[in-house]
Amino acid sequence: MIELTEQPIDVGRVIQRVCRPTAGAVVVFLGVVREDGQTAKTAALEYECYRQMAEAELEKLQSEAASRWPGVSCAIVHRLGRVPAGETTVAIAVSAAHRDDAYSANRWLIDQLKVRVPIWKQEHLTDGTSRWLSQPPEGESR
Amino acid sequence: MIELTEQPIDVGRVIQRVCRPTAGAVVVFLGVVREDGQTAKTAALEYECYRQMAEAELEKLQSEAASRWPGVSCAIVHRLGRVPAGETTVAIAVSAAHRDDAYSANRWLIDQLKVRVPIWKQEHLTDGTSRWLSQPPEGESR
Amino acid sequence: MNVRLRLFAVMRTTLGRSHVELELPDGATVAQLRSKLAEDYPALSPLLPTCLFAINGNYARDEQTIPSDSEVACIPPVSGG
Amino acid sequence: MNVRLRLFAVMRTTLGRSHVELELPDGATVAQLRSKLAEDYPALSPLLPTCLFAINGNYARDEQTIPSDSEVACIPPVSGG
Repeated sequence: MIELTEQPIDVGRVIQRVCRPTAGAVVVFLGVVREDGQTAKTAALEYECYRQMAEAELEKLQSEAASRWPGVSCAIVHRLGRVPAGETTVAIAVSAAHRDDAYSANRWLIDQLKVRVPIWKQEHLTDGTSRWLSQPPEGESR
Repeated sequence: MIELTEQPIDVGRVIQRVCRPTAGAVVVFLGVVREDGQTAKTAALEYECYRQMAEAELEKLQSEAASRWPGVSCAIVHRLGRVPAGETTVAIAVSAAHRDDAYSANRWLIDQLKVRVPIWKQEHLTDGTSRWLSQPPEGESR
Repeated sequence: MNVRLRLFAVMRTTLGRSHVELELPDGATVAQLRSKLAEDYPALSPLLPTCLFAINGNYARDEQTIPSDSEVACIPPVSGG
Repeated sequence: MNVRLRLFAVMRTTLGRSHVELELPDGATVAQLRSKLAEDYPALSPLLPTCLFAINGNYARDEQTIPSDSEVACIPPVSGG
């Protein structure tokens, strides 16, 4: 399951999509809009994407994860448009027989998403200003 | 939030408990009853615990996680009694400013839970037999 | 002293009881408790090497002494999660 | 050939347009497209060193040639998640 949506993300539904009789472990990652801009507080993030390419890259991530960790199932839903502080921007659910694979594949998917998938966010601050964000240096990343 | 419950686990509620304005990342682990016993299929797992001590050990895990990864919040809910195949046995949610801490603390919590917290499971197979499980060797673990 | 030992999981079902009473010298250690348990309940003996013990809800080492009136529990290998 | 280049995010808002048309020699490479874009739209020039380009939805290297009638996009540093 790959989805780019303007609607709030239903995390329960994302988890449901990776349920399998063989799954003993599910790991879920949620990105959430934090309230801490550098100067003023963050009011919202606004996401735009190059839709066909973003969908294709997400499909590639899903297949690559399935080859690297045989037996895992994954679901990735990314929010688009304006996302207010406190709401979920991305949900990645991975199920596997054992937890090692579920954690590893989940972490790999969000790391790859953040460097490969053509999605961009603009930060809107409570003081009315806005700026485009690019990925912060390693270790600073959300 | 620490909870030992005979009722099905409401994952949305567990996630809700770690939401903070400073949280940019939430990682959730779910343990699920797999259908693959060694000979027959698993019909259910049945959990028992030494309740006062299990609660105390879970509280310790929560405090230790908060010292090792300052700023993380965590919630741990473990199911007790008979849990049918496909249902969730344990849910651990961890929120943090950044994803590194959320993944690390989450993984640490489930690993510690599985070796320290006095909870035991008995596997009931579809052929009517039962056996007590202990933790499988490293690498085999769910 | 008389110690009331709580049993769980495989220890409980092996004996069909959720606790046993053991008569130990005052100031006995966990190691002495372990030996006495094996002696009084031979059915538990093969399971004991992998068991831990807890005193008042905290894991206790073999050399630790058992205060009178404490809650003592036998903890077979845990399998939560 | 005429190339219609899609712009996103900071590139789009800097220029106030979601695409530009560029006139390039047939068989031009991504590197040539990059130079031409900087030349025609100096406002984008400081942003270009960190941009990638995609041809028909796949990331393309600088030496790759651009087939005519392909969909070409400028991809500034992504920030999804």
